[in-house]
Amino acid sequence: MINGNVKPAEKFVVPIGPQHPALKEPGHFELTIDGETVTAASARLGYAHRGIEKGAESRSYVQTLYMMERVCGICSHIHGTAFSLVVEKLAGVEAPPRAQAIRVLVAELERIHSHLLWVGVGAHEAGFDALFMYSWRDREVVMDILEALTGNRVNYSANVLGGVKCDVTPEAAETILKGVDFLEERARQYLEVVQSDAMFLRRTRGVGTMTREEALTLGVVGPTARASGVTQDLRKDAPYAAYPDFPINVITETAGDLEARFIVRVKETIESCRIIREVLANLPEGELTTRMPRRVKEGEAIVRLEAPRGEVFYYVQSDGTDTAKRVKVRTPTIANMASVLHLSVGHQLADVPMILAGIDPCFSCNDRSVRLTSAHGNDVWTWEKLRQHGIEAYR
Amino acid sequence: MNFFADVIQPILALLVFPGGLFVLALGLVYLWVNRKLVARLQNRIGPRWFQPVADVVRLFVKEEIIPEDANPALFVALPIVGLAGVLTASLYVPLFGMAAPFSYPGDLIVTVYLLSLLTLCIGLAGANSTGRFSLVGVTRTLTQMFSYEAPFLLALLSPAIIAQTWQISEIIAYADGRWLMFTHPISFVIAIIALMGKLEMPPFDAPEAETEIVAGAMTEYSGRGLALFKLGHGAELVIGVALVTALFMGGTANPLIWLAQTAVMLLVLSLVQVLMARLRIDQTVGLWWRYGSVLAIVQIVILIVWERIVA
Amino acid sequence: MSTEERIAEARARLAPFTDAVEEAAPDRLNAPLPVEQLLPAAAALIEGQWSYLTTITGTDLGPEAGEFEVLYHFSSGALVTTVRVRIPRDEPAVPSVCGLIPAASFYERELMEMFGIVVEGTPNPDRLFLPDDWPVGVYPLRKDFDPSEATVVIEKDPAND
Amino acid sequence: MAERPNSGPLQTIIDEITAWSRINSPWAVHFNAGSCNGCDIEILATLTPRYDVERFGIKLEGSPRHADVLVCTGPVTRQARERLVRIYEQMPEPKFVVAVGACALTGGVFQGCYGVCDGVDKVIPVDLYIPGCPPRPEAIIDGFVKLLTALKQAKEGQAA
Repeated sequence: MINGNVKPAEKFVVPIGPQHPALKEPGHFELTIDGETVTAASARLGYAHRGIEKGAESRSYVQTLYMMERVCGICSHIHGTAFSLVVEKLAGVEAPPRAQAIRVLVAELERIHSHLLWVGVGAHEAGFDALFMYSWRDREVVMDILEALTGNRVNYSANVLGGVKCDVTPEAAETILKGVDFLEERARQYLEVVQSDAMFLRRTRGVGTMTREEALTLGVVGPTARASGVTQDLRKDAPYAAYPDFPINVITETAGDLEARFIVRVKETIESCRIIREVLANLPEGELTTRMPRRVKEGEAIVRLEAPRGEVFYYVQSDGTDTAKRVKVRTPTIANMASVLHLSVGHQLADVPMILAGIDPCFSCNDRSVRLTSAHGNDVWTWEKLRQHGIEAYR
Repeated sequence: MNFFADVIQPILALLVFPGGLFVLALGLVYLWVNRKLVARLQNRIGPRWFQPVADVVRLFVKEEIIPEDANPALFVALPIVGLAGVLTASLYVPLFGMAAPFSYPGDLIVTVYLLSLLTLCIGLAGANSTGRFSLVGVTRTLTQMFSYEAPFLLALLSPAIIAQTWQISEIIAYADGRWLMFTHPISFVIAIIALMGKLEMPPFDAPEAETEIVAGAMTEYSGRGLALFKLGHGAELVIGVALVTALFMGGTANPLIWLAQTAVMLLVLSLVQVLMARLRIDQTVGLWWRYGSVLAIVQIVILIVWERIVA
Repeated sequence: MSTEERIAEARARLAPFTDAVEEAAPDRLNAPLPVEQLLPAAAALIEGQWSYLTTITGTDLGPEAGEFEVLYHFSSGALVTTVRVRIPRDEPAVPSVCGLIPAASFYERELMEMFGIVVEGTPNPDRLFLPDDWPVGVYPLRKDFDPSEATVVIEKDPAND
Repeated sequence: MAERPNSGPLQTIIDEITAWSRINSPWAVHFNAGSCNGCDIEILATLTPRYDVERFGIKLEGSPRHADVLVCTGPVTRQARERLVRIYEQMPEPKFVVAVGACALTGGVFQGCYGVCDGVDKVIPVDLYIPGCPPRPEAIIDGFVKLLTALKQAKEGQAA
């Protein structure tokens, strides 16, 4: 049994659960420590690795679009839009303006649904089940809107190569506006709860803090970066689809802790409501799709979109046939996790639970044990013991 | 010796009326009320009235798996001992508006420690089933137990000091209808919060934080053992609430008022449960030692000083 | 900083390493480089946090071409500068950029397990995505990968029926 | 369950009560075997106010020891396969497996990819299939109700 003090040059394995709703790639983390400071950190993923990129090389573009929407169930529209845009770029085709605007509309609705989901799961992880139940009850409103618009609550496949397949009728626009007003009012209430509830603040304020400097050097993306003051949002920096005509203002906070991330996400929900109203107000006329060649001429293209969790990167290489030669997808959670893991390097062992819990408050791991591999055999520390070790170290 | 009074009556009291079956049934009803209130406050419909009964019966008929590296005798015995402890505690607490079947000097202390016997059994059970999560659950259960035990006893001490006795019935007689709740406000509040800690209700449910350590000490339990622990938990809820109402709300004579009082107490417990996020274990310990104990001692000092001035 | 200015800035930063920087698309630059120039070019691009490494893409140009092409995508604002490095297929090796960009270790691990490209000096060579029972030496994203090599016979435990 | 020798009236009453309790409090444990989280968030949605499966006594438990029903999503990636079998074996009898979502049925859109075992029934016996990508919360609840009624008939068939 390792008594209190930790021997030098020990490898310290922190497994974090095989499954967890918000983190697409469940897996476990490994930290190497030297005395009290962490010298290296890495992770082992793969529980949800289905071999999508190889699958895409044996499927036609239309089939691959259908598969790409199932990379992640929570932001499936973004992956569908990204793949449609990249194939349209390859084929040198431009979707009509009405289709682009509807893509933005569904993307913002999905951002509201994803942020409300994350606020709920985050609260559930902190044991605040009332907020979980209330935010998921209100989320049903946006699910109904999405269902009315696209026919499905999750994985709505609104995209088709060359446009969209669902239209916004005036009545649909009416229900969307009514729903969005309700959501905005609820989001303002959650903003107030997240900033003032004393018990909740005990679990979020000052937890897993990341400075703007660290965020920039580590290449963190999405709301996690914006919560540390990095004004980086692809909808503004590299506008795609119809975002050039509907400019957004980037929401940032400066504190960079868990509370700031909650605030950024709820404020972004309010911002999305504003964009939806603007898109519905001046929805361009015109058809919904253009003709799309079955075979895409040879070439390569890159598209970067702003998913609810951060930047999604798509790279596709085509070779003139109707199947892609190479499809590369980089999801935002991988980037956030890879970069923030390095945040823990150089920190004290005692800070590790806070940093790892900080990057994504819904780290609900039911396999949270800590294996301390040292020179003479290894010993299993529970996560709690690691936390206790941290507390004693600071007492 | 009068056979009936000395043998039959105590057994009846222990097994049927104010003791065993009655407390278990009431425990299940109170568990249901608690779950229903929490669900309604979370805008949900919540379980049907017979849900806890169905849960417990189903657990009884389920296969019980005993992990090999756990000591089987201990694994099976602990739930029984825990439940037995709680049931004997029910003999000293005035339930259902009637005087407690047994009462002797010092039964207040015995009741409190019989109640914490169940928590100890849960702790031992978790340690015995050596899964990773049960070990974490055990450390949290026991650390939490040591943190709320002192303030809970201190809070119950203040009425005892005024009545200068450890006997519950004498304390009630001393109070004779006066609601000590108003004269001892601080210890009443601490008693309720400590009761929530004892029953591991949120915000003190770190020992079985479903998202962090699966089910804490109970992770390895299934079938009969789990059912007995659930029954024990229900009984503990009834006796805890009865104890606090008896001491602070003037031991009442008729059952209706008693049921009303306990219902109000359950509503308060559920409200606090819904409004609070779960506290990390080091925060709960900090909360208890920094605020809980100090406030309880302050209350007692005020009482003693007030006693000196008045007497 | 508009995209044109960013393109000029990117060209300036890459000037000492290569002059074959061509604009493949309005917001995309390609910079083919020999392997040795990779690290200095990467350092130049990310200097002063002007751009960040989005990801590393490995592509197999096919058994006939006998080469892999590794793409390092550096994004800054709307511009994506892709540094392209070609390496022979028989003993593919690339220097690790983890010294400059610590977060790149994930992308390099994926490169290693999917293509079998050796990344010298990467802090952690373990597998990232592939399952533990995946046969060694089988690289799924290579063009000549046939799935039958890797299938593990899924025996359903009769006791469970 | 084999016919017990003394299947007198007492026995049928006990069977009746056992069946009643099993039908009215089915506890579930959820395992994500490589799913894209679409089905997982729909399963979580069934707990929330609009659908609220707690009305039927269905509770999502953390530990497989406490659960009767294993709700499995995802096309069972090779990495998650061994873990799925372990969780299945940890559950006490009588246990049921519900496969939720097209991926859990046949591997869905990822069928044939190298990292996938094409469906839960390739690894553990499945009692109920809920199709859909993802199935709506109503479909999941309907699946549970079908499982429970099938359970009831199985009991009546035997007890009668």
